Amino acid sequence: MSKRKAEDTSTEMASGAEKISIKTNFTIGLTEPLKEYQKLIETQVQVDEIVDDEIIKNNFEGIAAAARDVIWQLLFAGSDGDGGVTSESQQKASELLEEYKGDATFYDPWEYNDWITKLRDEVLKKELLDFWRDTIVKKQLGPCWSRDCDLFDGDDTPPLEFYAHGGCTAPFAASLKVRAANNEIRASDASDAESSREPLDGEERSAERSADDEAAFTGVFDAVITREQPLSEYRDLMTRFVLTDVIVPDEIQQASVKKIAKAAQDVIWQILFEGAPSQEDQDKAADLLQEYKTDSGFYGPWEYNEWIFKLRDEVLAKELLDFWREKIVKLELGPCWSRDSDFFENDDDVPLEFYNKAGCKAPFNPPADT
Amino acid sequence: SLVPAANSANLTATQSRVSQIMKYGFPGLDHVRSHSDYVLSYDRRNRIPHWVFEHLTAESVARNDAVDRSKCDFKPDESIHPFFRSQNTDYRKSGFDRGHMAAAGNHRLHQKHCEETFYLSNMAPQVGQGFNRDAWNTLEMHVRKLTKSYTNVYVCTGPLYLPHKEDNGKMYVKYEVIGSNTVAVPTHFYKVIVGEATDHKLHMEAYVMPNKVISNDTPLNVFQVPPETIERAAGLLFFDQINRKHLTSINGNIV
Amino acid sequence: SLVPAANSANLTATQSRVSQIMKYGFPGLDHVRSHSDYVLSYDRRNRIPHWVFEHLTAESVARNDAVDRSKCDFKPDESIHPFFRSQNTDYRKSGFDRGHMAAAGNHRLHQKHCEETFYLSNMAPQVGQGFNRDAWNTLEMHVRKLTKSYTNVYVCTGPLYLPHKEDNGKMYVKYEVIGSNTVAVPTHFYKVIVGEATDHKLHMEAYVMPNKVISNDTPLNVFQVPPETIERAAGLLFFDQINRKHLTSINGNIV
Ligand SMILES: [Mg+2]
Ligand SMILES: [Mg+2]
Repeated sequence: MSKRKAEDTSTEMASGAEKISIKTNFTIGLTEPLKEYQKLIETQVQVDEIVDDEIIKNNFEGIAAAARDVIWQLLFAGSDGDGGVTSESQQKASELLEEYKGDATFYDPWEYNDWITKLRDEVLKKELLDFWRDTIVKKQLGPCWSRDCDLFDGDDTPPLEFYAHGGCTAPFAASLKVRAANNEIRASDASDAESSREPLDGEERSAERSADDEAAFTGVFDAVITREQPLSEYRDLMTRFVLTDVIVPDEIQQASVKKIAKAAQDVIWQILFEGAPSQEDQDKAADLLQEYKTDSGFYGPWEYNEWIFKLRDEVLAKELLDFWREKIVKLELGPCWSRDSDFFENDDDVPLEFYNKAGCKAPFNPPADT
Repeated sequence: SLVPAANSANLTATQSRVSQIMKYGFPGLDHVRSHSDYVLSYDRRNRIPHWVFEHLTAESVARNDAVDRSKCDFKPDESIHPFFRSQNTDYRKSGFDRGHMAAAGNHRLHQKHCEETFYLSNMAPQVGQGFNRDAWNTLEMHVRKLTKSYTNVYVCTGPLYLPHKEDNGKMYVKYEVIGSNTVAVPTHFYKVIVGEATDHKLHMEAYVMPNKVISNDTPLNVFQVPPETIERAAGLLFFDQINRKHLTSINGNIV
Repeated sequence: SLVPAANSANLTATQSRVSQIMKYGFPGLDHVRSHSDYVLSYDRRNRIPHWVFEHLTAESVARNDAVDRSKCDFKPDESIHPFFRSQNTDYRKSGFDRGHMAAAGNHRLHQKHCEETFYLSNMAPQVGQGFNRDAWNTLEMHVRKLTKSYTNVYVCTGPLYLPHKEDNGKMYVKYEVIGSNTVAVPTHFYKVIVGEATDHKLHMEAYVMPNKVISNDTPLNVFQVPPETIERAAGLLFFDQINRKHLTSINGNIV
């Protein structure tokens, strides 16, 4: 078992809870009820320091009770004595009711749902029909249900009856009918589809496999690179037989890479050592050598690392000193090491010695730690 | 009978109920939690489930007035280590619903069954209007309706984080995280369903829906996908104990 | 079983070697794979590890010419289901290295130890120049060097997917995925290390590095973070069997 459970719970208990006193008596005045309500919610419910659900709920209940009180006063207190509610009071009640319902959907819809029916009955009894139509019905301030709140499921009963008063109907009644109708259509669609659809043919892809993909898959192809355009021919071979989208077993792919690498080695050797290479020849050879080195960094650097020594020795024997300095040394075409390939780590051998020929040295610094 | 008898023995996660729910195999084994009527695997990094598994029958989804929804309340799951536990405060003001993975409406046999679907460990942030309360709900109702055609309905539900291609041609996964516990908002949700008919034949359906507003006139079958697509994306294997060759149909197509 | 049957001592994952490596607890239990000299938990959704665990001693990291690196080759891990297995083709032309989580240089006692670090299940895409081949490598060398101060060094390594804030004020997790198997490119990598001194006192270090080019003159301690930060982000608990009060130091500070 974890040795750390005890510590974790103890730190959790210390989380801000005791810093905020538990208040249940909140009041909201008649002057700016919405503002006061919002301020209370901000400081007593939505403040980041309060994380305990019990405290949050308790505070919300207190503020909600104050909101219900003030809405009731705004709507009904004036009407028996000095005749009628002002439209200003109705406006204030409407704004606060809407805000309160929004919060109730997250924190606690049950109290709201209980109370809103009482409010409705009183509104209808007092014949505040404008408030009924323009606020409660139009803004859908009846009981919370699945359209308002994540506590409910869509197959809970929609509160249609609540709105069916004073000549009104629920604003969502029409869309419910459309949805119900759609569901019927969907059901019949689904059964049609059952008979009409053909099973997918998984073999299609293999039938269409091109000759190149086939060759890539089997590894059977000729790797030819000529002196004319060695780099583009090399790339063409890699693209067709290695960089294919066909899933090729790793052994076959490795053999294909080796075959193409051998062709690259051969043509580089030819260009450099069969006759005196022109500057253009040397550029071509270096371009291909660089690309071949990069690829070997990914597919496996070992052959390259062996062969490049032979190439170096021959280059020096033939006194191709420009090629040695400007290409091999400057472009770091010596053996792959951790700077070139993810096969290595920094504390593996660093090929410094390779470059110590004909007055050159490695164009990079060894890692600080070796 | 496949339906548990209504007594206290069934009110905790009994071994036998778990084997019943998980009859056709576990999609994965990361932090599995058994409740009295559903089984869940929790993703501690994303603070939402990997998957939840349910077994539905006509009886378990039938309306039951003995279950009082007002006693059900979203609550943090104390069985999850506090580092990885989502809280109600993560969701407040986030603009997302606390979306049930195991739907409350699928667990109506007992008060406790229903209440246990309200653990926040069973939730994932879902777009409310237009998704959780609409298209996704329609899919949940469709699953419940399957209990009319099948004796047993098994359903696995969970989130997906699907990649998209950007202008530079590269693929990226991107999703929002909410609250101080950085609860992941999945890009999509899936359901993989198996219905067991009276003749014991098995029928599979698989759906993926984007976590966004979906027009109400979109038919459900638009969201059907081959189950393998979900498996690859989710890193899970569904109904592993069923040889796919023994399925009579997948998404309504005879196989 | 977590542990494959052992034939020759040390060369396969023996029960006793696994208990030695995992002495201070498993960070998580999702798809755990034991190799002869390291233990790994695989994230099937992201096709890279959740974590790898290693136990290093001065002997296991010493130069050993009997180990032939040229026989080590990156290879797909056949023990992973093909749906979730990364391939060499996922990495090629991606611009990312196949970055070892359990470093090859930490496993020099036997040829097989080294070869087993080349399973692609032990890799995650890492920026090559400037990260895998530089700053990250410096950190790996630092860990090996700790075997000079401590009798036993335990190290847990893995990826992170850290959120960032965007202009709209919301937090998002975003990461690239490469190849046809959509291998995740983590935004960061972590290492949590415990050194066991000769006096049996325990010292912890914890590092997080962004998966991007890091200037070579950045000192290592810039990347030190409280271990809890990594635990929350990764959804894991490291060295769970050590009461944090029994640690003598964390990141060099006496606790
Ligand atoms: Mg829902
Ligand atoms: Mg590396």
